[in-house]
This record gives sequence, C-alpha cells and structure tokens, in this order.
Amino acid sequence: MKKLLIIILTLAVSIAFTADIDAKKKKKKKGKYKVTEVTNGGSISGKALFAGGTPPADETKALTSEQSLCGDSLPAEKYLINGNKEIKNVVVYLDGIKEGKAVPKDKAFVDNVQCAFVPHVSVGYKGNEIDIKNSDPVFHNVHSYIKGKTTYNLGLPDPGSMVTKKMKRDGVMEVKCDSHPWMLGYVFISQHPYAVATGDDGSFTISDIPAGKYKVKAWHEGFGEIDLGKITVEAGKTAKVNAEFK
Amino acid sequence: MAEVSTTKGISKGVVKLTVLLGISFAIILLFKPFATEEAYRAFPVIGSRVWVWIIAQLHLNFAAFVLGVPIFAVAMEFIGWRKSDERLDKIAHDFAKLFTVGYTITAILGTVLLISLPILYPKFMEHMMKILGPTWWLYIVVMYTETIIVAYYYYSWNQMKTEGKGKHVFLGLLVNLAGAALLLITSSWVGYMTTPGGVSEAGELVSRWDAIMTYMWLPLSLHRLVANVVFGAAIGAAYAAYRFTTSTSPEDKAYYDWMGYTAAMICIAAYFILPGIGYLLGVEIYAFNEQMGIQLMGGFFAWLWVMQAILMGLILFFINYYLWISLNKMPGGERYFKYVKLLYIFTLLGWAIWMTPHSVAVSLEEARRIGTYHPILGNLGVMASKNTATIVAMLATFYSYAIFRIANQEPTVPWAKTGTMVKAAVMIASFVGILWIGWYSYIVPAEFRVKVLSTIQFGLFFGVMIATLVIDKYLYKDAHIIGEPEWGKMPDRSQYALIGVTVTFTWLMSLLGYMRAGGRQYWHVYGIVKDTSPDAFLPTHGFASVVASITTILFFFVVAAVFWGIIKTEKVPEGGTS
Amino acid sequence: MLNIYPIIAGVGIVISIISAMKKAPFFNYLGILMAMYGLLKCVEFVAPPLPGQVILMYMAMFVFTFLIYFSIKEDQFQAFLRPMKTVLADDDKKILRVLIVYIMIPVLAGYITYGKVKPQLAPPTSARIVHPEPPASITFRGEKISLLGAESPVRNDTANRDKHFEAGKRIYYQNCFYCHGDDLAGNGYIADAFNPRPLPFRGTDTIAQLPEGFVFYRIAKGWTTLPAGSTPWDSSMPAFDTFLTVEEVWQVTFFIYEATGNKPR
Amino acid sequence: MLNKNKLIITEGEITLKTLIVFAIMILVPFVSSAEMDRGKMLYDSWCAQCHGYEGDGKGYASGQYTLPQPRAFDSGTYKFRTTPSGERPTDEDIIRSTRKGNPGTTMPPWTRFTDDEVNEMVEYIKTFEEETFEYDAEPFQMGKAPAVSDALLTQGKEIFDKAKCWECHGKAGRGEGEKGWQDNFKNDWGTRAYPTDLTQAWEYRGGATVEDIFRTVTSGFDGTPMASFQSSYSDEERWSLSHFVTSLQTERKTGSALSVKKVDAVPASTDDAQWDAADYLDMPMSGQLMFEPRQFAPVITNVRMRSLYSDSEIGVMIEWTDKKPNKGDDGLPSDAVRLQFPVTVSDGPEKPYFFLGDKNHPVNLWFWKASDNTAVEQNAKGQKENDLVQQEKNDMLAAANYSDGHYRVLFRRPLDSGDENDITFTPGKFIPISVTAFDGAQNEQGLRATVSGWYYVMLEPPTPMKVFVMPPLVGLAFIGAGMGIRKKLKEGIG
Repeated sequence: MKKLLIIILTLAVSIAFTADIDAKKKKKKKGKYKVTEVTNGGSISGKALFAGGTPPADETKALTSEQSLCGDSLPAEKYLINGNKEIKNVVVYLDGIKEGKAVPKDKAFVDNVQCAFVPHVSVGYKGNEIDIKNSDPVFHNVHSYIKGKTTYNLGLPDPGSMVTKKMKRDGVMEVKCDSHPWMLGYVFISQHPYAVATGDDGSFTISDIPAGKYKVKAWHEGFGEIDLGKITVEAGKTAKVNAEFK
Repeated sequence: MAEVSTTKGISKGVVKLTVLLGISFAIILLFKPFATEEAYRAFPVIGSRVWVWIIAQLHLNFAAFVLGVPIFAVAMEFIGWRKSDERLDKIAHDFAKLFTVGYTITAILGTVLLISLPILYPKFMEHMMKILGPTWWLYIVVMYTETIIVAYYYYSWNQMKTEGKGKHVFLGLLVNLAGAALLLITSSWVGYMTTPGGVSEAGELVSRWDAIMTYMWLPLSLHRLVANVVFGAAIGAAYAAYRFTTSTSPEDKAYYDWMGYTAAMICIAAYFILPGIGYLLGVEIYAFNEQMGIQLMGGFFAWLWVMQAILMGLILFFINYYLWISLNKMPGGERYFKYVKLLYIFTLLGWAIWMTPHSVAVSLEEARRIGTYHPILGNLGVMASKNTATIVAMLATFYSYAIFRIANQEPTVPWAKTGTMVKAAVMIASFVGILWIGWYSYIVPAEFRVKVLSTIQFGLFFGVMIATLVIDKYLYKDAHIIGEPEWGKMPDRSQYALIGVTVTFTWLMSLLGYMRAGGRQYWHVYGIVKDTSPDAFLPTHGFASVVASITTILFFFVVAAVFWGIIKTEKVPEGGTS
Repeated sequence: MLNIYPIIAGVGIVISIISAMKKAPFFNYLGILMAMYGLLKCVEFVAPPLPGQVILMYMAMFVFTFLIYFSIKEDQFQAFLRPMKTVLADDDKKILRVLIVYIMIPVLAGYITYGKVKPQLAPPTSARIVHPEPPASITFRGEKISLLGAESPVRNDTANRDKHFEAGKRIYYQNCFYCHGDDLAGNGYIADAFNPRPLPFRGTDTIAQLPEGFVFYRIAKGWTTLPAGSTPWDSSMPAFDTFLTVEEVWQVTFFIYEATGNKPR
Repeated sequence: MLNKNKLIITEGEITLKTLIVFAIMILVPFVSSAEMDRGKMLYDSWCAQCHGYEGDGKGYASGQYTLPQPRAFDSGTYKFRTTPSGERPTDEDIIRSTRKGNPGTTMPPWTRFTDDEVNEMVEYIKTFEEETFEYDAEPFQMGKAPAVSDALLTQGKEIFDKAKCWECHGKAGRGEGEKGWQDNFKNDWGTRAYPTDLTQAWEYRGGATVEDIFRTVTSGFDGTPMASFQSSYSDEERWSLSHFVTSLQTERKTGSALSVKKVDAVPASTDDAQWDAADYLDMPMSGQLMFEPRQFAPVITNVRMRSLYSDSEIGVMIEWTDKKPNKGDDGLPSDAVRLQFPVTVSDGPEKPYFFLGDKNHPVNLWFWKASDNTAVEQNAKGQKENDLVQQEKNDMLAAANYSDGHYRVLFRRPLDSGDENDITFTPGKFIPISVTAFDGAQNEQGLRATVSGWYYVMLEPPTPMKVFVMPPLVGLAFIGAGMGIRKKLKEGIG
C-alpha cells in the first residue's frame, strides 16, 4: 500500500513537471483562418457616422522641412467627416471569423506623395505583399509599426523607387517617416478578407459572408475601435449596421 | 705580531667597550636630548632618516657578521677537534680573527647609532626607553659578557690548543649564546616597533613582558639567527674565494678552495630554511594586522618582492654554477654533466617564474592593450606559482649538491642499481608532486593554500632532501672512489660566483631590512607613536635601492679593509716582531 | 601586417641548432638569445603582449644564465671565447675586426646612447600601491566602524543570503559596473577613460587575496583616504559612504565575492 | 517454459525497479528542459541586470544608468541582424552581439562563456517573445568586401549624398544632421535615438569594420530610425557606401602626453592650417561619477587636444563632437568646456585631485562657454560650490568655432601670466592637464559633467647638446676599449 502511494506520488510529481513545461511552451495561439467555398453568402453594409454634436475638425500639421516642395502645412487627414457626418477611412471588419472566402491577392500599396502617405488609410491582407513607393524627389523612410513594434524600416532615397515587402502580421500598421515627423498613414492588415475601409461617403459593404452570427468592429485612427455588436448574417441577404462614433 | 696574553686581550676589549660607551654617554649628556620640546632634530645634508638608515643597516650587517661567523667558526673548530683535522682548526681560527676585528667595528657603529638616535629622535627614544628601558641595561650587561668571552676565546686559542680544547670549544659555544642573547634583545626592540603589544592606545606601558614578547619577536629572532648563519658562511666563502684568487701556491689554492666549498655549503643549507622561517614571519605579521600584511606582500612593496626574487634566484644560480664547475675537479664528474642541463632548465624556469611580477609596471599604451592584469603574468605572479617555482629551483640546487657529493664515487653495494633507481624515482616524484600541488593551489581558497598546501610543498622539499641523503649514505658505503677531488683545480670565475653570493646576500639583507622597517609606514611604533618628521613618507623604490646599495658598498669597503689587514699580518715572518 | 618576431625566433633557433652541431658555443649563445627574444615577443599571438619591462627582465636573465651555462666546462668556455679572441687578436681577420669591433659595435653603442639621451615623451610615473593600508577604523557618516578583523554582517546572515545577493547585485549595477564591468572583470564601458584602470574582481589575485573588511573600506572611503602612494589624485573611485548605507556596502561587497566565486581572505 | 525461479520477484526488487522506472520518468522532462534551465540560469545571472528578469529591458542598470537603453527582448525587435528589415534575427546574429558586444554601449563582449552556454542563453532569450521566431528568415548573403579604390570611394560618397545619409548623420558624418534632432526621432522603446558619429569608430554600435557597416546599411537597425537600404541599392553600391563610411573614421590617438611643438606665433584662429598639421591627443571621456549629481551616461565620449606654443604664448585647442549645440537660450544649459591645470606643478607624481582639485592642491581652470563665447580663468580647491572662484585678472583669449557637429575651442594665454594663481608653462616640463566638457543637451552644468583623467602637455624644449655629444663619445669609448682589449690579447699571445 505504501509502495503504491510512493508510485502515485512520483507519477504525480513527474506529470506536474511535464505539464509545467508544456504550459510555458504553449502560448495562446491564434486560430488560423480557413478558406472555404462560399456560395450564396450574405453581406453587411452600412455607414460610418459621427453620432455626437459637432464633429471634430481635421487637424493641420506644420512642416519642419521640405517647405519648398510641400508647403508650410498639410492636412492631417485624421478626421475626414463630411457635412452628413459621414466618416471616411473607418475600417469595419468581422472579428474572429474562422472561415470564409479566399483572401484577395491584391497587393497593398503605400506611396509617398507631397510629403504624405497615399492612401492615408488602406486595408491589406496578411500574407500578401505591399508595395511601398516614394514619388517625392526627397528622401523618405517608411518606418511601419504594429502595436508600437517596428515591422520594417525602409530607406527610399530615390524618386520613384519602390520596395515590396510581405505583410507577415495582422493588426493596425502605422506608417511613419523618421525624416518627416508629421507624416502618418495606416494599413489595416487583416488576416481574413472581411475588412473594408469606408470611402468619402462613409459607406461600407462586407460581402460573401457565410451565414452565421459575427462580431463586427470598427476602427478609426482618431476615435479608436468600437464594437458594433453581434450581427446575424443570413444567406443571400444584407444585414444593416452603422458604425457610430462619438 | 707578538702573542697577546689572554688577560691583556680581555682587558683591551673591556676598555674599548667602556671607552665607547663612555663617549656616547658623555655626548648624549652633553646634548641633553630629552630636555627638548622638539620631537626631531635634523641631521645635516642627508637628513636624519638616511643617516640613521645607513648607520643602522651597517651596524646590523656587522652585527650579523659577528653573530653569524662565530656559529660557523665554532662548528669548524668542533669538527676539526673531533676529527683531529688541523685544516679545520685553522679555518676556525681565521674566522675567530675575522669576527674579533668585526666586533670592534660593530661596537663603533653601535656607538654612533647610540648617539644619533636620542639626539635626532628624542621623543621617540623617550617612548622606547619608557617601554623597554630595562632591556637596554640588560643589553649592556650582555655586551660586556660577550666582549669578555670573545676576547678570552680568541686570545686563548693557541694556549688551549693542545690542552683544554674541549673547554675552548665550550667557550665558543658561550660566545654564540651571548650573541643569541644580544640578538633576542635587539629583536625585541624592532619587534615592538613593528608589531607593538603591552601598551595602551595612549602609549602607556601595560605589561613590559608583552611589549617584549610581541608577534614578531621570536620569528624575527629566528629569521635573523638563520640569516646570520647564512651571512657568516657567505662572508667565509667570500674570504676563501678572495684568498683563492690571490694565492699562487697549489697548497694554498687547495686549502682555500676547500674552505670556500665548505662555507658555501653551510651557507646554502641554512639558506634553504630561510624561506620557511620568512613564511612564518609573514604569518605572524598577518596575525598581528592583516592590513600590514597586505601592505607588505601585495601593496607598495610588491615590486621589492620581485627584486628580492631576482636576488634570491641569483644566489641560487651562483651556487649552482659553483657546484657545476666543481664537477670538473671531480674525477668521474663528467658523467654527470648530462644532468646539469636538466637542473639548469629547472633552476632557470624556477627563477623566471619567481621574478615574474604580478602587477606589471607598464606604460599607458601597454596597459590599454594588456588590460589590468596580463593573463599569463597575472597567473604566474601569484603565490601558488611562486611557492612552486621557489621550491623547484631550490630542489634543483640541492640535486646539484647531491650530484657533486658522489661525483667521484661508484657504489659497490649489491643493490646499487635498485638504489639508484629509487633515488631517481624519488627525484621525479618530488618534481611532479611539487608541480602538481602548485597547479592544485590555483583552484583552492587562499586559506587552504597558505595553511596546508604550502606546508606540504615545503615538507616534501625537505623530505626529499633527507631521503636522498639517507639513501646516499647507505648506497655509497664503501663505495669505489674513482679519484680524490682535485682541490684547487678551479677556474677563478667559480670564485667570483661565491663572492657574488655574498654581495647579493648583503644587498638582499639591506633591502629586506628596508621592507621590514617600511611596513610601519608613517609610524615609529606602529599605531602608537606617529612619525611626524619631514621624512614620514615612504621613499621610492629607486631611492631605497640606492641607499641599500650605498650601505652594501660601504660594508664591503670596510670588510675588504679587514681582509687586507688580516692578510697583511700573516705576511710578517713567523716569530718576527712588529 | 608583417610580423618579424616569429622570423627572429625561427632564425635564432636555426642558428643555435646549427652552431650546437658544429660545436660553436658563442653562436649557439647568440642564437638562443635571439630565439628567446623572438619567442617572448610572439606571446602576443596567444595572449596580450608582454610588457617591455618584463621582456627586459627576462632577457637580462637569459643573457646572464646562458653565459653561465656555456662557461661550466673549461673547454666549452674556451671555445665560447674563441670567436671573440679571434676577431680581436688575429692579424688576418682585419676586415672583420674593423667591421665589427670598430664600426658595428661602436655605432650600435652610439645608437643606444642616442636612444637614452634624446628627449623622451615619458611623463613622470609612480609605482602605485594597489592595496593601500587601511586605518584601524573609519567614520561612516558619523558612525565609527572598526576595520580590524571586521566581519561582514551580511555574509553571516545566511538565512537572507538571496536577499542580500540580489540587493548587492542591484547596487553593483547601479554604482559600479560602468567601471568595474558587467562581468566584474574591470573592463566597464568607461574603463578606458581612467588611469589607473579600474580593478577587476575576477581571478584569484584581487579581492580573493583580501579580507572583506578591506574591500568594505575601499568602497566606503574611495579616493578620499588614499595615501600618497596610491595616487589619490588619479583615483576615480568615489567614496560610497556618500551614496550608500553601511548595509548596502556590505551587500555589494558580498555580491562581488559571490558573483566571481571568490572567498575573502 | 519460463524458469520458475525467475518468476519469484522479491519485494526488494520491486521497490528498486519501480524506483528506477520512476526516477527515469522524473528525469526525462528535467533532461529535456535542462538546456532551457541552464540558459535561464545564465541569463538571470549575467543578462538580467540590464535586460531585466522578464526580458523587458528594465533591469537594474537601465533608465538613467545607461545610454542607450538595454534591449527589451519582449518586443521581439532586434537591431543587429543579417536578415532583411522586419525579419527575425538569426541565432548567429544574437550570438554575435553577445560575443562581440556593442561598442559605445554598456553591452560588453562576453567571452567567458562556452559556445554551448551562449547557445542556451540565446534559446532562452528567444522565449521572451516567441511570435517573432515563428517565422523563418532568409539571411542576406554578405559576400566579400571589394578592395577599396578611389573610384569606389567616389561612388560611395555619391550614394552617401544621394541616399541622404547626411540628413541624419550630418555632412561631416558626425551625427549632427538636422533630421536626427526632430521630436519624433525616437526608437521603439520611446527613448531618443542619436545618429551615430561616423568619425568615431569606437561608437558604432554594430561594429566599425566595412563588413559591419555593410550589414548595418543592408539590414537597418530595426526599432530605430536607421532604415534598411537593401532594396534601394545593389550590393556593390552598398559596399562602396560602406567603404566611404570607413573613410570618415578618424584615427584615435590615445596616450598619456601631448608633445607641444614650438612655432613663431600661435595662430589666433581655430581654422588655421597649422592646427590641422599639429599633433593631437585623444582623451576618452567618462561621466562625472564621484559627486552628486552624477552623470552615468555621457554622450561626449572623446575630446581631442592640440597645442602649439611660441616664445611668449601657448595655445591649447580642444575639439569634440556635439551633435546638437546649445547656447543656453533653449531652456537647457549652454555647452562649455573647461581645461584644468594644477596651480603649481610638483616635481614628483603628486597632483591635485583630477576633478576640481583638493584642499591642499588648487587647480587653475580655463572655462569657455558657448552662451557668450568667452573664456574666463578660475581657481578651484574642491568640489563644493564655494571652492570655485573667478579670477579677477583675465589673461585668456579664446576663439571658438562650431560647424558640422564639431566644436573647436582655442585657448590662448601667455606662458607666464605673472599671476600666482595661474599655471606657468616651462618648456621641457610635463604639465598635468585634464578636460571637463559640458553638453547642454544632456543638461550638463556644474558637477554634472563629462570628465577626463589627468594627461600631460610637454612644451618641446630645444634639443639639448648632449644628444649630439654623447653618442659619438660612447662610440669612441667602445673603439678605444676594443683597441685596448686587442692590445692585451696580442701581448698575451705574444
């Protein structure tokens, strides 16, 4: 009886050790997105709107150099809200969707034009490439970050020079230029195709969604991220939801 | 020179001493040293410190001489008496002559010192008198006793040569006993100055016995005693060498060659014990005050230890050289030249490591390239390797001697081959063992290395020497003698080696004397009487070396004069008058 | 970069081997000295170069001992002297004599003399006391601490060993490491700015040789109580009694011993 | 059939066997994790003091104690790589930084560890942020550096201009470029980034050989504004650029003394050609660490000294890199430099304390400030505020120049000013000198300063007569001795 106890005890201890090590190695792994054939998918569409009183005006940024090329100041393009309180450059996406249509193969693109990043906000897909271009006759370095961590920092000295990199991680990628501190842009890198940016009129449509219930979120560089709640998508139908920022 | 009668000799000695003491007391009274409020008086031109330094060192050298030579002389006389060897008696007599003259010089120098100290350092001497005054009166009593015995011993030599030789030898023993007593008393003063005891923090006497019986007292006395033997024998060897090179007759050459050899061997035998006793002295200093130990061993004086190592190694090399050349005069000695190569390498390596400095003096540029410590020199420069190197070099020297002893013999005992093999095995094992301990010392804590491993190394060293000598004693019993040693068949350069030993040793004594005194730094009596004189700083090594050199030169100048005087008296035809 | 020292060593070895075979001790001697010099200089291939002073010492030793070695046997000694005697005395060696005795050696001697007397850019140096003698007691922010046989309260507090070690580590890396080094090897990133360089703690030759009380004293008082022989004017060792408490000094002392695996004397 | 005896198993045997089995079971996970444990143990012992026990770069020696800050491993961003920008470093990259250290930072070369130990530490370091290492990265091929040539350097210079390296590193390469001093010039960890002074090879974080520079230019320093130029330029172009950058490095001449040549008149302007021809001495600098406020992380790492003297005058010129000059009008203290001499020079080694002297050994200070561009004479006998006094009589003439990130400050004064509080210059004598520099951008003033140890200047005296007399005399003596010995030998033979 005593022997058994010892055996069990040693077993327990050894398992405990092994388990401990496994726990350490097993850091939370994100679920991988799975591509399936989507037929007769549903959509979500709506508008990004400012729900408060007076919408904030866009900021301007003073230039500390290159004035001869780009002028003394540039709009920050942070709050692009039209008279109808429709907001441009809001990214609406399905959070945590596990499977669905294939990711489009389009490359993402960021250009340096007149000391600003064009487009200011775009959506890219994880695993795709991104073309980074400098159309200005001055030196730009595209220094991008996800969650404050450098993803790459590329020197683009010559006008027209372009570098192609792969987008290996998802998240909101800030694009900056160390040479020109006012320059700021964003590439929203999604690991699934269900993420879109709003246009001038603030409207968006996410299509080809397999029927089901999804968490929808919206992100804006100035307002941050908001939760639009769980939306039920029915096959072949369009669910309506507006992203209302305050 | 007519034979001086014993009583006349004694009274001459007593009068001399009394006159000297009288002069010094008169001068001291005249100057009234203690009546001053000032703590110091300045000696003209060279300053008080250098003056007292030189005089004290010279006095010490001669004291060592007159204390060491009698030990040697009496030993010779005793052996000569038991073996009925006239030659030995003659050597002994020669030496008795040497130290009798030396005695006068010592007394004169002592007088100068006796006058200088209270006048130049009144406050300090006042303190010394307060604490150790009675020993001073004892010292005078012993000095008179010594003077009487020495005079009696020397002047009664021829008288007692035939009848009462035993009594005469006993007299010689008394000379040495009185000498040892003088040594103990003086050591107690120096010991008190460096490692004081028996006084309160304010400098008031608590226990006179404790003030005498300090940490340093016995080890220092012992160290000095053995060093005196080495020194006495070295002077004897130098004297013989000097006579050898100046003699022309083959008999004289043979005689002085043999004398030089005997003296050199006594010198080196005692020399082997010195590091051990020095070690003991170091341990006592550490026991008294670790910081003083650090200061002496690793601090400011570290470079002097390198100089000491160079000199010690030099002495070993001189002796080895002498022994190797001596093989030439041994019939059959050429058989051993092949081992000389090996012994040479061991001595050389030992010496090289011994002198390797730990913290090297480098230029800034070198320091940048080397870093703070050189990985090779740093490792060679620590105690673990130095102990090993010292012992290896000394052991090699011993084997030079062991080879020389038996160079002209061929063992006849039936186990001769086995015996030789055992000897070789002991030799190889000892070198390997000592080296292994040396390596092992690196990886153990300092405490263990100092207390255990060093002791084992030294033990092994002495054990091997004894074992070899014992084996030889039986192995070469009734050995076949290839030929008698051809005494006198030595090139002059071998004799310069002996003179080299003596000069080096004297210089070494001055240097170590400086270190011993320097350990007190800015104290007269360490921690109790502060030195506030203008000289209360440690002189640079260069300056100290210069003073040590000057002292050594002065010493040999006087010694040469003594030798010359003795030779001159000999040249007077027998029975003639002068 | 061409290094001539291996060549010197090699040529020296070749000369000494050939002359040993031809029984020419004088050239054997020269060959050995050459080889030894080359070899001592070659140390820099495996370790930092030996300081010039040490090489000088060793070379003096070799010059002396090998001279002794070649003069042990009379016939060898005579053979050793022969080339010198020949060059000096033989009448048919006139050209060689003029070349060596009257040109080469005097010119060399003159050149060496020139090197000695020409004005040199050697600033005054001083032998430095690395471990100066400490006083019997020190005043630590008004508190008197006896140093004779001082025992570390931190080392004796074995129950809190880890706590003290960690505290010592923090103190070390916020106060000491920029000089004494990340690895406690005396090569901190600003060690070059100072002369004398900061002391290393690794190895068996610094703190391993010292009592802990001494280390405490050096940290607590820094340059302020150094004797003249320790060149206090050059010391950048701060007096840490202005920055740390008594316990902190003991803790950092404990740390430098533990981290280097050394034990106090 | 089975031997029956074999089936009888004693109780003792069971105990033993089970123990062995379970001992193995316990040991297996231990063995597999032993490597990691040793890596952690070594990391905790020898890396965590700076990089933090959690790999967050917030160890004991971080913050005010170091500049730049220790790397935070939990960010997964690594500056020193052989992989394209944004990629993980190879293990060899981390090993290289460990083994060689990063010059100009507190990261030393770690040579004491075995290769296995370093590998295990690297494995452990990688666990602080595992996502980075989930991807494999293709290291770029370094290839072999082409031999340097004038054409290559010209090409390199063109690229240096074209790639706008100078916008940050400055036209002279001292890191003074305007763009490097904008507000956003920070690294991922939120601290200011300083463009490297390319003239000071000992400050190149990633190493200063042409290969090191090629690697840096190719990969960029992720987490800092230093961009990757891998796609913008070909290998050949980047090699030429790297060679050009090495050509900007100046030789650092350290030593203990500067020999001062005599000229007819000490030039009064800092850009006189005589100054460029004059020999110089480089002094590595340290923060002032002995007194509060201490300066742990100085940015002036080196000060260069040149000096000339005439019959009546001495000029000492101090040069150093200051990437951003401060004149005291921007809320920060003014840049300044101060020379220090003992008031009286002793014959022995004795000197005043190397920073502001001491009670018994006052120092003479020559103090130049950028704010008013004048130099004044001061005396100090300690580090307390009232130990420093201004001299009333000012014999000092100063000229200063700032261009391309480089200060040149020239002090001129009569050899003997006749003032007992001033140092007097005697040719042939070694005169102690030390330098204190103040960088306003680092808020240095008063005791917060960058300091050097004692050095010497020696005004070269005219060559003494004995130099011409002694050598021939010794030569003659040797000839005489040779003749004497020959005569003796001949007599002996004869």
